[in-house]
Amino acid sequence: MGAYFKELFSGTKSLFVGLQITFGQMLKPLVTQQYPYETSTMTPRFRGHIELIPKEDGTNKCIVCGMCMRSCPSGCITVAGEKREGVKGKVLTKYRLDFTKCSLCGMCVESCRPGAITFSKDYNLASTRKEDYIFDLLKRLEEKAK
Amino acid sequence: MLQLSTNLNTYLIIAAFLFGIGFYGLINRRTLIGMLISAELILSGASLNFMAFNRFLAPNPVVGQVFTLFIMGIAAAEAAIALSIIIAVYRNYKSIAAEDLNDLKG
Amino acid sequence: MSHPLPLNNQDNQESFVLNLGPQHPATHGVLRVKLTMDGEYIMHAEPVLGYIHRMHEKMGENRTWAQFMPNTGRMDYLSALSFNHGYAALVERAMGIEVPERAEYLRVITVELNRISSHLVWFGAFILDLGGFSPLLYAFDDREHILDLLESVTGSRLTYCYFRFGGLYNDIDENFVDGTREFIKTMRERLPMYHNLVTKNIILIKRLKDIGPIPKETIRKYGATGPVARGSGVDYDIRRNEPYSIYPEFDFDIPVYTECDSMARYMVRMDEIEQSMRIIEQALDKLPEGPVMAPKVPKILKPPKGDYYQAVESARGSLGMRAVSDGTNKAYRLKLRSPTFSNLSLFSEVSEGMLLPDALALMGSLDLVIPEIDR
Amino acid sequence: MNSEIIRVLAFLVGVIAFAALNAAYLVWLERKEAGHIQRRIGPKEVGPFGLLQPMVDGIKLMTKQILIPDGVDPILFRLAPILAMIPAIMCFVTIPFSQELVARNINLGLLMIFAFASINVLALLLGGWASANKYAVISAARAVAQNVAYEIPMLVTVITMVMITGTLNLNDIVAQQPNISQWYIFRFSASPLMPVAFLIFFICSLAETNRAPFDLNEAESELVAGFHTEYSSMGFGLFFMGEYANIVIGSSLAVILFLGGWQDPFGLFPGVWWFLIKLYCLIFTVIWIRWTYPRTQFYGLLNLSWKILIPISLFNLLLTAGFLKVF
Amino acid sequence: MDFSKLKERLTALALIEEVPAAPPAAPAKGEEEQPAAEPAAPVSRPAANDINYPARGFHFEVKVAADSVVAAATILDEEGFFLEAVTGVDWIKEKELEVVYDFTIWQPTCRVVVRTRLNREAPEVPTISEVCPGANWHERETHDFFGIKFSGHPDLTPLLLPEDADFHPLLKDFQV
Amino acid sequence: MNQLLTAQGLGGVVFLTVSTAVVIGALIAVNSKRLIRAVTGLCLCLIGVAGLYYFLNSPFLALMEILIYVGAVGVSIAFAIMLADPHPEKKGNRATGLGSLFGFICGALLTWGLIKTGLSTHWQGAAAKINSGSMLELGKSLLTTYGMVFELISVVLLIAIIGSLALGKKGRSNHPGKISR
Amino acid sequence: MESQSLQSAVDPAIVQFAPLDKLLALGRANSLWPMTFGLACCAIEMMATGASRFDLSRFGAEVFRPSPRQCDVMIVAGTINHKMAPAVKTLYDQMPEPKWVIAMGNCAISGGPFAFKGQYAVVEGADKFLPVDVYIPGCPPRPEALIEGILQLEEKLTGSRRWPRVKCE
Repeated sequence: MGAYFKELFSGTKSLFVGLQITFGQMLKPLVTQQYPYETSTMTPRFRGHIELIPKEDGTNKCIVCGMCMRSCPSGCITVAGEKREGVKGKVLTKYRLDFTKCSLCGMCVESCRPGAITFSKDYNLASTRKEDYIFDLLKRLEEKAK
Repeated sequence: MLQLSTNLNTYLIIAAFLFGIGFYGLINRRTLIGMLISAELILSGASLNFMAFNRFLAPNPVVGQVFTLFIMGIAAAEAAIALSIIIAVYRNYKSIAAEDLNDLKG
Repeated sequence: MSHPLPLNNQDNQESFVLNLGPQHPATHGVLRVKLTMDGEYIMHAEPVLGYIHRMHEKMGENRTWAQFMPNTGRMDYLSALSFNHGYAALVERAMGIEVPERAEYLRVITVELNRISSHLVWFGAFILDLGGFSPLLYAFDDREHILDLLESVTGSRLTYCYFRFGGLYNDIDENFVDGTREFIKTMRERLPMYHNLVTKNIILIKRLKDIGPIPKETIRKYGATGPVARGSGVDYDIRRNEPYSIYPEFDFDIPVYTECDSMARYMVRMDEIEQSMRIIEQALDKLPEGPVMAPKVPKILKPPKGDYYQAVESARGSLGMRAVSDGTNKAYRLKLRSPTFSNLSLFSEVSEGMLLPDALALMGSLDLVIPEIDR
Repeated sequence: MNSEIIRVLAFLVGVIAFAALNAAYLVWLERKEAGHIQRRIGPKEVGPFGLLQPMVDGIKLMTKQILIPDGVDPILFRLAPILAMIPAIMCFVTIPFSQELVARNINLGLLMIFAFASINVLALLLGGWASANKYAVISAARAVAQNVAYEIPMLVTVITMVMITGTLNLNDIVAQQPNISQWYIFRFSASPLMPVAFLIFFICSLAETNRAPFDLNEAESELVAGFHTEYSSMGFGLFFMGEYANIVIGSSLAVILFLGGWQDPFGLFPGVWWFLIKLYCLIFTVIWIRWTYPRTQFYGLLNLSWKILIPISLFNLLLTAGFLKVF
Repeated sequence: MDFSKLKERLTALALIEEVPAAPPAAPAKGEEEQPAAEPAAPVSRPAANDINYPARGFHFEVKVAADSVVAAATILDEEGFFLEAVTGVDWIKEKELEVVYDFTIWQPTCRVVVRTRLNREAPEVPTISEVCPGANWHERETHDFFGIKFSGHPDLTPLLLPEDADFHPLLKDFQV
Repeated sequence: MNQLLTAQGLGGVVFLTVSTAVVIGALIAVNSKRLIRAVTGLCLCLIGVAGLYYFLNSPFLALMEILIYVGAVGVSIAFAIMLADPHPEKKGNRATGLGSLFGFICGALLTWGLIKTGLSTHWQGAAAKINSGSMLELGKSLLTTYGMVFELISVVLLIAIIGSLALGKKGRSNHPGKISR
Repeated sequence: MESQSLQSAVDPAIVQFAPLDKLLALGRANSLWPMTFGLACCAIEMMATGASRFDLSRFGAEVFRPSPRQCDVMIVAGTINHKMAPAVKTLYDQMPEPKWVIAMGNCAISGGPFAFKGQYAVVEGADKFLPVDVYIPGCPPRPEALIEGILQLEEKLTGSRRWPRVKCE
């Protein structure tokens, strides 16, 4: 009988303590970050899809070695290049990224010796079209340069 | 039409209908629960008669009400018992159809 | 079911089959449990797996050793770093690579942070299973801090791919150290709040005390590990019983409860949050300077022929990885022994005769991550 | 047109509008309050403070396709949500929002509310059964067991109150508690256990309305959505409205029986405002409780009723009877 | 705790395999010049070895015949070991399937690996789920992936693969 | 038409609705194939009967009728159907052919007889009423004149509850459930 | 849950009335109730989106309904494999019209990293058997991306965007 009442009282008390805590939380400032109005800056290491790094003149550093292509676990990178007159090495003609297969592991960035690619900070991609995520990075680079 | 609700006969007819329908159900239904439902109808018909006579004829308009209250009590008790019997029967026979309970015939 | 129901089913008991899942709020993903019920009592529960089988073991054979790394972060997405750790350590063992000390310390710090975040999600989801909603959001709130920290070093929020064979992807910065200390401070204040709000709540106690007891012998027979085993009085933690990385350097307790019930498993995890914080603090204090990547790690890994085993303690228990190498740049066979696979396999036996809500409390207390079971 | 009929119709429309609006805005309140308890904002983008959110939800729900799944009992499936809503509206008829503002002040108000509230469980039962879904059936079974178990302590407490007040007329009950010290919750001269009686009544009304922590029949983690798993569109909407209407009724009864109803303790503004203030404070608490506690376990729930609430309420009944006899 | 008795019991179950008589004592670089000794005649000995734990991650391995698996599991179970995993390896060149049982114990650390090799054409091994109920799922999974039949297993329906799956994806010659 | 819009007229309409509900409910209760619909019909009928009680100057009994019959008896019958009749489509719930006809004839004869008797009898109303038949009077007589019966009914109810508990308890005892609470 | 086959088309409104349509679209767009339905890693980010930091409820979309009957939008968050696909399809069929599908994460868009040659388990994209309305790439996408996806869906429904567009750096 004693245990019965003891449990009754301690139980009731615990319920009131709970109410007190949630009420206290209600009075505390909100933690919400209101996304379309407020945005957080991504950390420098944030991994979005990859992107070519522009040089000062708007061109890229890629030497078309194909390391990124080979190291990519999901095979989402296609690189093509051609020899051009007067330029040492190959010139990048196509850098296609199928972002829908990417797992953002960073193998490509790590394996890129000239440091031609990096992670973008596109953290809020959403679209009604699937094709939007097959990026032509070269084209993106050109658009960015404009 | 407006006088219908103040006419004893209306109630008697409705009560008779209830009783008759209940009786029909009692014969017609094959499951215990169906029979119970029909029995409830019969009881309702009876209480409705009580209430009607109470309202229009009885010198002490409490008696009928008291009687109806008692019927309600009895009906509740009856329903409780009947239902638990039905459940128990169901557990044993996997059926609540009255004709399946052959064991009772001995 | 080809074998008869293993219970003394009376002929006159009415039973029916209830399909829990694969989409069901209580199964934390896509587990399906076929329940044979008698009223609200469970006569037999048969988990049906495979709804999120993602061929990780097959991919282990198809991808190079390094390319498999991102997969490890996607099996147990709640404690991805433990899986990273296990796999990195396995390949390092096979290749005989020494990891620099700083990298080991950072591995431990990040893994333990990840463990806390995993336990926080479990805590929230478990209370959600029991019908309490707010604790989930409080836990997620705290977890966001951890994710911020981990994102600042690893670059991703959930499916990390941070460890490399021989070290780490990159080093931490001062902000991380300060942020982690700050987080531990706030978490120390939050834990008592959780206990007052949830642990001491009479409703929760009533729902967990003496519910779903798993005897020690059942734990052993089914090979259950982790908090599930420790809640049944089994003092077994890979971090101490089979030390790897630099865990022997740290002073921490392994919480063990002998009550065997859901409450015990709950308490184990809550205490583990505290112990993980202790480890992180010590690691931050002792954090040595130096490189985070071993020198001279070959670009293309070709471990010598043979098979290798590595066990680590993930947030859910003993994670074992067995690699069979044939000396090429891909694994010949990669077996992933996930802890929840074994932990869940005892559900069928233990839940027999339990009430549905109790069984769900038991299931919640097992801390299931389905992709890790299905792999 | 007869003025009497106009009055009746006006009240009918008023009551229905009140029930519907209340349900809509209680949902808003619930979402907002839940948000703030969890330190987030809650609905905000639709209208100022998200005040149009219930409207938007209503528009959406009304224009959703009504699915009648295969295998259900189509008649009962449609009937159940209506059966959930109508008794709730009937109950509103006799609740005195102020001395004058009551649709129909009948002498048996208290009894009437309980009579109609008891139909509600039939709606859940039929809805669950007609859905032909195992979760829904289990949920319906739970609803019945729970409602029966909590009807007892609730009615015992109400009988205690009736013994004290000597009337079933809600307006009369309110009239008996003009100021705070005479509110029945503090009427220690009637029984020293009055606050406990209030607590019991409150807990029971939570359980009767299937609110957390007693929301076993719609326990998401166990029974998906419980008895309304198969309901879409307005069928679900009506169940939802019925649930909130029942919360209002339960809380109104608690206010009327224990907290002085429309009596205003300070004489500041008209009674109806006081009634609403008290009512919404109580509803706020109901919501607050929901977002604080985990759900009880089914047997725990029954144990609470049979082992704690019923003995205490019976003891209170005896005690009150004794007090009435002695003093 | 000493595991010598356990090892003894397991060794008794082990297959007899032929190994080179004296394993060449770690050919250090400098010694390679020396004329290689006559390859000694292979000797037969039980296939149960202590393993270099730091290098391989387990302590003891034993190769047994398929029908001794249950006996081995029983021995390990009696000694307080528990089953960590059951898995298969497809040695397609040798036309064999290997089944690997990982056992370990809570205290002190000792990992024991039991292996058995089966004919790839008709792989069948008795189930150990009677001894270790936990093996039930592991064996089902191995059956899924390799098509190894665990005779006596209560329920070998696919666990991870769809219920009607009739393919075994981890076989090396598996094709979609 | 204008007549209908008075309070009395409205009352008449309500009365008609209520009486129709009684008859239709009763017909559903005995004729529907599925038992659960029969219960719904019963509940409809009983709500109608409650309405009739209201017209018979006894709102208290009307509410009690709803509380007890609909809220308790109806619900428990529905509950029993859930427990005991999980396959409503399996078996016909009604007699067919001859049996049905026999039942119909019996019921019809009975109804006809009762109506005939009721209408043909010249009912003698009481000259004056002793009291108003209000709830107060009802309560007084319940506890004075009919006190003994009241107690007896209570005992009957108690026995019924205990009896049904005893009946219901059986069969649960050797349950595989491990937990005893 | 038992599966039922149902007719999936809504009858076209008898009277076409532009303002009413607009109101309807507005109502639907601002009351997108998702299904409590997570498959894998992305589900955790979906939960995080509903949690305090990102608070999906601001847009009225936090009412995660466990029953498909009461949902408007199905967020396919994670990998769908061949064993799961029929269940996903059933769930979609159980939802009442009008209904939408958001494919969250690379796995739901195209099978993601699991779509290698010779794979045997994964359905390569939810759009193989569901009409996907919004694609949210990422592995997993950040919660902001899911909010953005919901906003995109609202934009698709109402034809205009009420919220500012966020440009990433």
